[in-house]
Amino acid sequence: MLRRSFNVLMLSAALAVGTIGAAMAQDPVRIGVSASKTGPLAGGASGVLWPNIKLWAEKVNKAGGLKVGDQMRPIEIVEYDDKSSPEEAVKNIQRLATQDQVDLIIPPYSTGLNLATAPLIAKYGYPQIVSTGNANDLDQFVKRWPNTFWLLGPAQGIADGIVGTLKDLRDAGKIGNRVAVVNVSDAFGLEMIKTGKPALKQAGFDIVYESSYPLGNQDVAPVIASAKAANPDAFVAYSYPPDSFALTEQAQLQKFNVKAFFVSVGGNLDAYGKRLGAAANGVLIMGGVNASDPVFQAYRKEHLEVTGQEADWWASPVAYASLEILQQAVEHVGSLDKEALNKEIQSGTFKTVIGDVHFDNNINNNNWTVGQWSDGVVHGVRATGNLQGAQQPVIKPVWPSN
Amino acid sequence: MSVPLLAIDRVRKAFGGLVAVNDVSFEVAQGELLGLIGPNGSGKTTMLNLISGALSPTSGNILLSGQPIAGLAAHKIARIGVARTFQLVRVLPSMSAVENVVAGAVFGHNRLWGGEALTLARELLARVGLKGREEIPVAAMTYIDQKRIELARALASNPHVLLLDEWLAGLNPSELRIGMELIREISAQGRTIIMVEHVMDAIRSLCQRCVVMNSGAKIADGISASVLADPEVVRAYLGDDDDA
Amino acid sequence: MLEVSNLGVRYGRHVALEGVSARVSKGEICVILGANGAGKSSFLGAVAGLVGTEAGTRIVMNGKDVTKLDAHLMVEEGIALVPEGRGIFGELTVAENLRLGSHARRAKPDAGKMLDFVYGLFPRLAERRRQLAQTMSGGEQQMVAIGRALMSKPDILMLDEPSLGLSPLLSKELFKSLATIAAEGFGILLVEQNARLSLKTADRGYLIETGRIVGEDTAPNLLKDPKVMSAYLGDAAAAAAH
Amino acid sequence: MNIPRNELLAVGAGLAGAAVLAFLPLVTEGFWLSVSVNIMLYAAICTAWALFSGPTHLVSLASAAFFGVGTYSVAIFIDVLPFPALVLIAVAAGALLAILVGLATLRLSGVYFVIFTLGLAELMGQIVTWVQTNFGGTIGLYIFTDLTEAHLYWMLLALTVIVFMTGWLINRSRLGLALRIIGNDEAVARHVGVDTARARIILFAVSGAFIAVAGAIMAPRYSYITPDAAFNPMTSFLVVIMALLGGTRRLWGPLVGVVPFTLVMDFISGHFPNQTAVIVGIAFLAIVYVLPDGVTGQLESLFRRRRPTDQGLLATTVEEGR
Amino acid sequence: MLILLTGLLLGGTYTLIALGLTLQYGVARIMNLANGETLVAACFVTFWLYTGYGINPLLGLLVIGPGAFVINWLIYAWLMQPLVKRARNRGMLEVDSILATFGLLFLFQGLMLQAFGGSYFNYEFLARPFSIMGDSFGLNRVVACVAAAVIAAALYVFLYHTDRGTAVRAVAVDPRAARLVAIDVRRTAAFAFALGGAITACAGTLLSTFYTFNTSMGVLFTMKALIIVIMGGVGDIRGAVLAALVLGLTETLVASLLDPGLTLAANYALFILVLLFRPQGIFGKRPA
Repeated sequence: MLRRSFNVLMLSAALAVGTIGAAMAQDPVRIGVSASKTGPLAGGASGVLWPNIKLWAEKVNKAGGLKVGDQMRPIEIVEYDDKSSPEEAVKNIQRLATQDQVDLIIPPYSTGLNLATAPLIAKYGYPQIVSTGNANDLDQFVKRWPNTFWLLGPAQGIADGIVGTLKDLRDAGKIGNRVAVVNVSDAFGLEMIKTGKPALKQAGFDIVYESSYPLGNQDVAPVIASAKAANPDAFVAYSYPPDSFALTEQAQLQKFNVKAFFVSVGGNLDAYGKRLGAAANGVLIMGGVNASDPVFQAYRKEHLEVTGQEADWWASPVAYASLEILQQAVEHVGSLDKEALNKEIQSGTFKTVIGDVHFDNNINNNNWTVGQWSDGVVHGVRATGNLQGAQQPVIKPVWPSN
Repeated sequence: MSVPLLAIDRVRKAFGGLVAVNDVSFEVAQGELLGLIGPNGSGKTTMLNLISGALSPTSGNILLSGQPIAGLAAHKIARIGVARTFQLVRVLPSMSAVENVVAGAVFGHNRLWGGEALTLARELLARVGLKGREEIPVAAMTYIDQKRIELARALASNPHVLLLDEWLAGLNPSELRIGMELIREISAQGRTIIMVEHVMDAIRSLCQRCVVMNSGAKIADGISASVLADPEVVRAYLGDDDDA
Repeated sequence: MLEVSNLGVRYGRHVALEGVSARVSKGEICVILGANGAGKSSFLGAVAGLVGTEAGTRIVMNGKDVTKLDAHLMVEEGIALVPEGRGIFGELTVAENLRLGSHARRAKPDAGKMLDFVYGLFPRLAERRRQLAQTMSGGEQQMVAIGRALMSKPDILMLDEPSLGLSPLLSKELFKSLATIAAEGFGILLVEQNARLSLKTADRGYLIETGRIVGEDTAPNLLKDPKVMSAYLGDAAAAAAH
Repeated sequence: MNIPRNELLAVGAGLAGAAVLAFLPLVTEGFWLSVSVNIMLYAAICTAWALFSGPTHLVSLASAAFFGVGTYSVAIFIDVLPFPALVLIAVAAGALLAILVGLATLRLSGVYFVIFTLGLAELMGQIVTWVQTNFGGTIGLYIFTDLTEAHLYWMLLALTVIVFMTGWLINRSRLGLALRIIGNDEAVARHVGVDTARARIILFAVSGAFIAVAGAIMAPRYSYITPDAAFNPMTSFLVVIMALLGGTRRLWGPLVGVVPFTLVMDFISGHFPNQTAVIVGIAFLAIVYVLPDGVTGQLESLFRRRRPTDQGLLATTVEEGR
Repeated sequence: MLILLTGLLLGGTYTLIALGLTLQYGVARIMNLANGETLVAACFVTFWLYTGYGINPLLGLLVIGPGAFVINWLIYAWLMQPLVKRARNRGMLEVDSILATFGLLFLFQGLMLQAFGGSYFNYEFLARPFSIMGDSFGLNRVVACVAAAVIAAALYVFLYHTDRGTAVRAVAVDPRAARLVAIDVRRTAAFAFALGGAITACAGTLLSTFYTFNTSMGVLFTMKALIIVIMGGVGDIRGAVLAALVLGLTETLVASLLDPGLTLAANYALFILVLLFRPQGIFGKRPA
């Protein structure tokens, strides 16, 4: 399986190179992207953002193009690498807006770069649908930049999701009161722990172990050992991909068995389930999807076919949804008028792979916050707002011995 | 005799196990031109490095006009009034002749600045025979001219003591004559000079007195002519004469 | 065996050697005398391939022109140099230093024999073979340096100021060893400031002044030559001695 | 002291040039303004960097540390103090850090100094992270101001002018002479009475303070400050590369490197977004092999027809004074 | 005990990361900033061999090591030799090599990006618990640590007990004197550079069995390696091993007893202390 997907990946990479610059039909809609291809953020962007842009562009063009008014116009993606640096990102947006004069802009990956580019994107009036960034102060941002839309909702909801799930499990008498919580010490990890910790306390949990570790650190044996020594019932990690993998592997190795085991970014990757196999069963992750929704299933299939890469179980569909919203907004408005598009996105409702989306005050308040692995699939077990399809969380079985 | 200008008192310098300067003492009077000689590796240059502050002694004292200077940083000693030249000539290659000399005037004992420093530098260049070549980059100058620059730079700081480290080495016979004349003139103007030298004829004709070192120790100190005839000094230079 | 003709060396504008010609034969000890800065070390460096030579220089070793060869290839031609300051590998042991000496291809077959010869010559080295070279005394380090050069089984052993920093007694022992080495058939070319001692051991000598050879004679004749004394102590001293 | 005519002319021309450049934001608001902000930013930082590294031949990779300190000076106090006061804080913080580092690294030379300074930026980033984790509660700090790109551009232009003026004044001062001597031969410098340690530290402080100010000015552009972004080691590397490309033997040398480098990099990332790294890598290797002395070095040797003897950074940092 | 063993395992990992660089920098005098990229490239190749063709990473070493050796030899011969030739002193070579290998860093990164994209990769290999004195550790980590020990020991034997190895050390100690004992310094430097590259690549192979990696991660490894090499004393493999173990232990101690958030800070603090008080490295002798 791995081998196949890997070869597909290689093949598609080769194809991608070949198709760049392939002549498009007349008068395309030019859509600019500036996001990370190199630097520390490239890992995330290449997993979540770039493949979905590729998938979406290909799908739209295959269907004859983007419907603008009564015309079907092909889309052309103009892409730049921001090298994970704010200066580059700002410059790229300027280039897209004033040199390339693109019709639409797909904003960068990560909260930081979205905020750094927001003033400029606002200046030029493009809608900025942020699918890969969030924070607690979204209201403030929206006031500043009414053209920004926040698909992931406030950080609060995401951070608290796991607290709610643990509370449910405890109230059902399935787990005890003791929680170990760790976080990666970067902007994301801190934002999460800042809201997550009080929420845990308020819910009456005992925090028996608490710690942070540096970004990029994969040598987390001491973290797991200390957490294990505190003998918790649940383990919560606000983590990033490399450390999500490392924490899980160490927990397995050290037979750190808890009834609820939660990792954040990284746990949603398909590779996570592949790598762990049966051991993943019962692991709780940040975010989630409605895995039984046929729309989502079709999307996953297409994603693999077109990009050679598996979609993940949280961020990919959200990123794709942001593009669908952009597309539908154009179709609804019937023109590329930015002002009109912003208005439409503010008020309209859009059918996407993550279900129907509409923004309240530019913020999407219906989000999956917790998912759980089960036989190679993630099922959403908790959501904010009124998302349907959540399953009941279960207690994590002990790690299988191997 | 009053307090000597420079007094070296049982100075010792050891590099690990190797004793490069072994409890050497001597004194230099105001206005004297002292030769410091000895075969290769006898510790002469180390001695100069100790006086100028490039090295700090393991033990012993160095007094300049009664003020202890042993172990001070080189730039402090330079400001107190010790200037030197280097064994392998060291000019400031990217700077012009006059700038090289200004360097000595600005930072050394003299602490001049601006026009004053410039005037002095030009004067000294003229004195060492480089009049009219003030603006030439020193990298383009001949060996002897670079040596002149170095001398002028040392003089520009108006030092109490001038240390010349094999300043005459590598000069051809005619250059040598000019060089010796220059040293003689500077000495005649009352400057106190210690010169480390291998050119014995120069020592003989310039220095009334000289100190001889061998294997880190002082082996002779006195009137040049008699010191150079001392069998022990001859042996130090030429090796053992007999098989005894 | 070694023939150098019209050798010239410059460092930038400074002419260190000009038109120097010299030769060394098998089993002979030849000494180069001269004051500091006369160009003696440059001469050895040029022959060893460490210092670049001017056009016109010709160095012939055993009938083969080796003028522009790199230093490591000079060793293969049978020229070994013990540089001033000895150039031993201080952070390596005595045995390692000696073993490196036989790194040359020409030395490999007889490495064992040469090692026995070196240990026979300097029994101290055999006792201290495991010691780091930099922790030894000056005289012992000189033995390491000479031993290492011998290990390459050279036809000509060149030494730059071997007695520098050694006590008179040690210097004498050193020259005795050199005589032994020469007796084994190695040619020896040395630069030495201890003129009397070296001339007593040597067969022949050259006198260098400011980059040129100003005299060549047998050792006993040079020993009596006032030019030698004047080279070191000045003309007046030489005059006074006579 | 009288100022040579040609230098006065150069200063005049520089000021006139700066005055002309000040009108740029009135002509373009868009992409070229952004590019100009970047050029101006690196012009200021690289020149400030070369103030220290040029004469001392010590390659400092601490630019990111100073830049980050400046950025954080703004980020921490933006809500309580007016922007000009923040710039002053950045000056103080940058200088203070430079003095501490300068004192600590007096004995280091060559590659040890390089690596120390590289580690410094990382260490600062880690410390800030840790402090914020344990005492601040968040890592990201928001900076919302009404400063537009044009404002940033003007501030950076002013900073660049000030850096140049400072460099020029230093060159005309005792300190400047001392530095030239140190750059030529540190042992000689000591022996003519130059307090090399003091000169080195003062210069490092001046250079560090300027870089910190650049960081402070750029902070509003980031909107959201995190240690990774503020202490990004890439900043340090880019500074070294551009400055070396231009050459560090003239005050205007780095500028000669910054402008073409920024434009070429921009061209590459604009036209080969997917191959940027490969092309940058090859371009870089080409620079190292073709322009060993940087552009200015190349120009000068063209004029002089002979190679200067003190070329090559770090060339004189071998052991001395034994 | 757990802390000690975890620290040792981590130290073993760090040893792997640093050994190659200490050869490249210590002997060939090339400060290779692309060291981390070499390592990451080996991770990718291992991944490709394992997931694509089912070649066990330990067997993969047999392909990757020699392959990296050849590639690094060519890099040295084509790209570094011209710099060595034109450098008039060690300082110049240092700056030139920093700049040139910085270019290489981008080039390698770009090539990997073309081939593999920017996402995170990992795979499962020997991710089984392995019990040492009652505590369990990842077998992959244990294997890597043992491999590190084997490589370090082999390197030690080579450097200290063979003629060729002694010649390599001789070049590191004194390149000028090395020429006098018929050592071809250029060839030996090329050999050391290539060997260093091969060891770095082996490190990548072993690390890929338990690290998640992506194209942009090389710099992290380079930084670690630099710190260890400088701490241990340039070119001194015993120093490098000791420094790596010290670093591993310190990090684990700090993480376990103090605060995992401080591990990296402790790292740099330790490094800076060593630089300030023993700039010549743990075993290094002060230049006389």
